[in-house]
Amino acid sequence: MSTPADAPAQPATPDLQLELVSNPIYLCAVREMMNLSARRLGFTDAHASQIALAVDEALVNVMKHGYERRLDGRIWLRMTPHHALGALADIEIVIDDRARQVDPGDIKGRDLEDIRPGGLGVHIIREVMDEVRYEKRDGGGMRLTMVKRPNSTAGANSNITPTNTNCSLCRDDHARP
Amino acid sequence: MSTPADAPAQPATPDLQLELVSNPIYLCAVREMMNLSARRLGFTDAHASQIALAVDEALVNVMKHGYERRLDGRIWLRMTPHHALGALADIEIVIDDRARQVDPGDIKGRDLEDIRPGGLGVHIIREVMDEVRYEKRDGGGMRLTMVKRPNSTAGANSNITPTNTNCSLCRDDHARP
Amino acid sequence: MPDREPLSVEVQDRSGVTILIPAGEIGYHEAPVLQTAIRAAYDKKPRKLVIDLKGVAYMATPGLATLVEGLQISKKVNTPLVLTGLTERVLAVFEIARLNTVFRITSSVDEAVTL
Amino acid sequence: MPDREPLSVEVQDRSGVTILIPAGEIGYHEAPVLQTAIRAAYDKKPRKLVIDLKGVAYMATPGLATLVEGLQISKKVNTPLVLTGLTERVLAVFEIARLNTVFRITSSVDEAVTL
Ligand SMILES: Nc1ncnc2c1ncn2[C@@H]1O[C@H](COP(=O)(O)OP(=O)(O)O)[C@@H](O)[C@H]1O
Ligand SMILES: Nc1ncnc2c1ncn2[C@@H]1O[C@H](COP(=O)(O)OP(=O)(O)O)[C@@H](O)[C@H]1O
Repeated sequence: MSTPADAPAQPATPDLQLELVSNPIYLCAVREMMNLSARRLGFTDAHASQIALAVDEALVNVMKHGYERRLDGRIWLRMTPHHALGALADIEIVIDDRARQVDPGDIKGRDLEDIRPGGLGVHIIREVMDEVRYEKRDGGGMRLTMVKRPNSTAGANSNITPTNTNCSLCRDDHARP
Repeated sequence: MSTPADAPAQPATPDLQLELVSNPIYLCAVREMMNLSARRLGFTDAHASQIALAVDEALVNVMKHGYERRLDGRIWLRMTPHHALGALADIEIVIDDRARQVDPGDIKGRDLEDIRPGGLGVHIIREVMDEVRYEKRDGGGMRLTMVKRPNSTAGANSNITPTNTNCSLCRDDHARP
Repeated sequence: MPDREPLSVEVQDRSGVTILIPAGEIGYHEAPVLQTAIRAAYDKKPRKLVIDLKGVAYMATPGLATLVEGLQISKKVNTPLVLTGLTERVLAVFEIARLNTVFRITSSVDEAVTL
Repeated sequence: MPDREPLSVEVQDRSGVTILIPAGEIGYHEAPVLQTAIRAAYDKKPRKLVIDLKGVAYMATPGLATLVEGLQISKKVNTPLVLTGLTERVLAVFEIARLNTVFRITSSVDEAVTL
């Protein structure tokens, strides 16, 4: 299982690969799976919640915008933790669909000043994850790749209220009652 | 998506298909995914807990006995709900591995009278699920197929204590604090 | 087996002030239950609407969108909307969306009712 | 980032009686933490060992196996082992395994300590 240091980097096999139907009844199951997996990998409870939130928002977008609320689309989610020097280096999450292709530049939230329902999911994803990349898949459909590192400060400083330099999503409370 | 009544029965595509590495750190994530999925499909909290328990025990057995505690084996889990007349008829869960093949007849728990650690997982699985079938896969490895129905009484009558005709795993409390 | 609601919303009344107390997670699948409860509450023309989020362990943007819609109704019918009971993690989601300054948020239900 | 224990076990002492209070889920991954706690407790030769399971929301057979091992030690060193705080769902797993009559199980910690 160890690779010589000079070997070409092999893409690691994901620890979890999930194919799910585009039915929102499964969203809570998947976000909780991500939450608990991230915790057991060594993320703080706060970071694990952020990862679960980003995955949830991304899946909702595929269901709403990609499959336009059809309940029979398929979504693929892959989760790969990377380790370096025996410690967790990051977690990579890839979400693929076979839905409508859109220009990655068109995937953006609303102006935050323009208060109205919606247009917030992409902001959240970009805020809480360290890397976020949308792309068109060769065979059709979209791919979203997200990376989160255990020492991440993404989502940690909200520039919203000057008095609040630490976003509470990053504090380590136990959100579940 | 509707099928004419006289069409040959097609095996339904699973709603969830998970491939996971044989690492016990993911067990809690997977059992919670199963628990929440089953609840959202309409199972009672008690039945959903039983389903999660059976999946957990089955995965542990694959990790312990199938892959003999190796952390790099692969396990496949498929979950298919079946509906009839617009209502949930059952949930089918299939767990595949590419591990050691054993004779299905050899997969059995210890005599319950012979009190010692271990030998209980298969009893639990058989007790809480309505159908349980082990088989050798053609290409190698084992397959476990489990079925649970929403009106299930499996696990509901423990013949242990004469005064206790209703197993508490079937009462609908909320176990999570 | 009838489908259970994926979110429960308790409704209380305190001398004309309606208090909604959702319990559970509020994502895309659950938000419509809250939306229905908010609309039904406004239909009864309360003096004020308080939403107590103490029992909400998880909030994603569909929940925020539902609350923003509530705020829009609140302005249209001139009935104050006050939020309370936000856990740190729920508040964080408001902060990222810059909605923490848009809503009236109090630290207690009493304050929300009387203010 | 050091790995956190997947289960926490609080240890209390009441005049020679050791009380273990595990909190979390006890499956295959978590059971070794309880096993270590039980063995460490017996090593200190208490008058009695009480395991309060009130904080255990989930118990699978690796947890049962660990408790059965505890019972075996208990008999070997002649130190009573008493379980308490079992939720209905945890009790159910004992029942299926027919272990509910094998262990001494009380409905309160006080009873477990004094009996
Ligand atoms: N998976 C996706 N496929 C296609 N378009 C998407 C996808 N995700 C996001 N978008 C686009 O980005 C926009 C912003 O998304 P978001 O911030 O989540 O807000 P909302 O979903 O409320 O519109 C969407 O309106 C949509 O046009
Ligand atoms: N997936 C599996 N692959 C191979 N053998 C298995 C598998 N599951 C169960 N077994 C066999 O069945 C026996 C009983 O399993 P179980 O009741 O879970 O108790 P335990 O795991 O404590 O031995 C095991 O000891 C093993 O021999």
